[in-house]
Amino acid sequence: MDVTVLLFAAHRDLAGSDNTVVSLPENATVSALLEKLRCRGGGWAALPERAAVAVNHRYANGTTVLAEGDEVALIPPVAGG
Amino acid sequence: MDVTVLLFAAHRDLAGSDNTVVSLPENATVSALLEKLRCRGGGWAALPERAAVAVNHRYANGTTVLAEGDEVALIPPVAGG
Amino acid sequence: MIWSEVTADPIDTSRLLTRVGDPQDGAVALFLGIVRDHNDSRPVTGMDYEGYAEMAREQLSTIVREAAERAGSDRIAAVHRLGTLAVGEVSVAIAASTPHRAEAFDAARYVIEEVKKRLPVWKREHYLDSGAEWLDGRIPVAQCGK
Amino acid sequence: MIWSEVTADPIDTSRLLTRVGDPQDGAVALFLGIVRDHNDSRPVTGMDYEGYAEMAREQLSTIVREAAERAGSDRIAAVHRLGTLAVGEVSVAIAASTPHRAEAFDAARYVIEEVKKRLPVWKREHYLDSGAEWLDGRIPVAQCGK
Repeated sequence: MDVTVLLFAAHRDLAGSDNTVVSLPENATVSALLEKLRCRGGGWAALPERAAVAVNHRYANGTTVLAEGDEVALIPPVAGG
Repeated sequence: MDVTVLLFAAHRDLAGSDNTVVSLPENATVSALLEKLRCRGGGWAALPERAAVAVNHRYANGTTVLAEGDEVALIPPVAGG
Repeated sequence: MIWSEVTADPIDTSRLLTRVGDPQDGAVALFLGIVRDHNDSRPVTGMDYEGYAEMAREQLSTIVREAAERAGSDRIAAVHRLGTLAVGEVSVAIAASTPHRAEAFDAARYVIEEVKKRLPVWKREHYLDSGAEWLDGRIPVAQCGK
Repeated sequence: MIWSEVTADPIDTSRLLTRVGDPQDGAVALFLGIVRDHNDSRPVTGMDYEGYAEMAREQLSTIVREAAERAGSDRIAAVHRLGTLAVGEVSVAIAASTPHRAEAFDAARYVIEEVKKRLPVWKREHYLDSGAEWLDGRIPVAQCGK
């Protein structure tokens, strides 16, 4: 299955990209996705080992199971206001 | 000596007047002034036995000593805002 | 700037906001007190604000200066209105700007709390059903009795 | 009305205030967040606000609804701006009206505190001396690691 990953702010600067599509086995978790991204090497490997994520606009965690077409955003520490 | 007394809101409604001049002995206190006002009878006697006062725009108390020309305001419970 | 006024003129909230703010400030808090249409479920049509104007000016100025000292900011402004107000009209407006938000909130809150304790102002509510009454208030600091 | 927006347009504070207020309300609190000219004494010339706009809209709407429930008032409005802002520009504005003052202050404060915890928005400061940096922020709720 494919999921879309969005990157923002410092994460985007590290990865050099604001989005990417990742192919994963069925029922893969958020942790598996992050691992796969970091294994790309280069700036991707510099993404934090622990990052907050949102799946389809909702905060999720490492054990969240993904589904085909999910939009997964890596959320750097937030600084609104 | 003479002092000017100002009355506001419910106090003015009771006394039927928004100001009056009172003659007092030298060094009379605020308490003495209030006593004298209440002794006028009628609506004046209905003024509260315990009232906040301001002397020359500053909150004072019963033991405050008055001087010629002081402006003494009886201050009903305040309700600004 | 530190600014305060007690006035019979309608309050211009936008203008009050222009009296605070500074390049060093990241936060502005504004509080408005407004005449509302009921009191303990009794319908209200308007409110008379009577004040001991000269003393109220001095007291409000003192309160605003105290708030400024506490907040470490000289960008605090407050205005209290006197006269007859309709439902929905602004009776008091307070603006504070500070580098960080906690101080702005605290300053605005301090001013309105002290106004309610100390400002020599009285309100008479007009009721839809009948007449008008002076509202209960708070006894300000020192009392004197017999 | 309960209203919220995340937008690249400049924030109109007066317009926001018109979105709250009701004849039953005696209190209005407004909070403004503003770009300031320094951070830890380093001169700042402006700020980029980047956001995950769709999610930020949903989060801000949720936060405002939570504040409304806590305050018992449906007169709460908030707007957060995205894009490049100059010193002095408003980045976030929150207005709340309630029958009594404590709830209005609390509602405005709740919204800004939750915005800082949960809104997927990031700031990059531009410095007078050199370059720009993403500001440290807060990790929002759940983390995931290896």
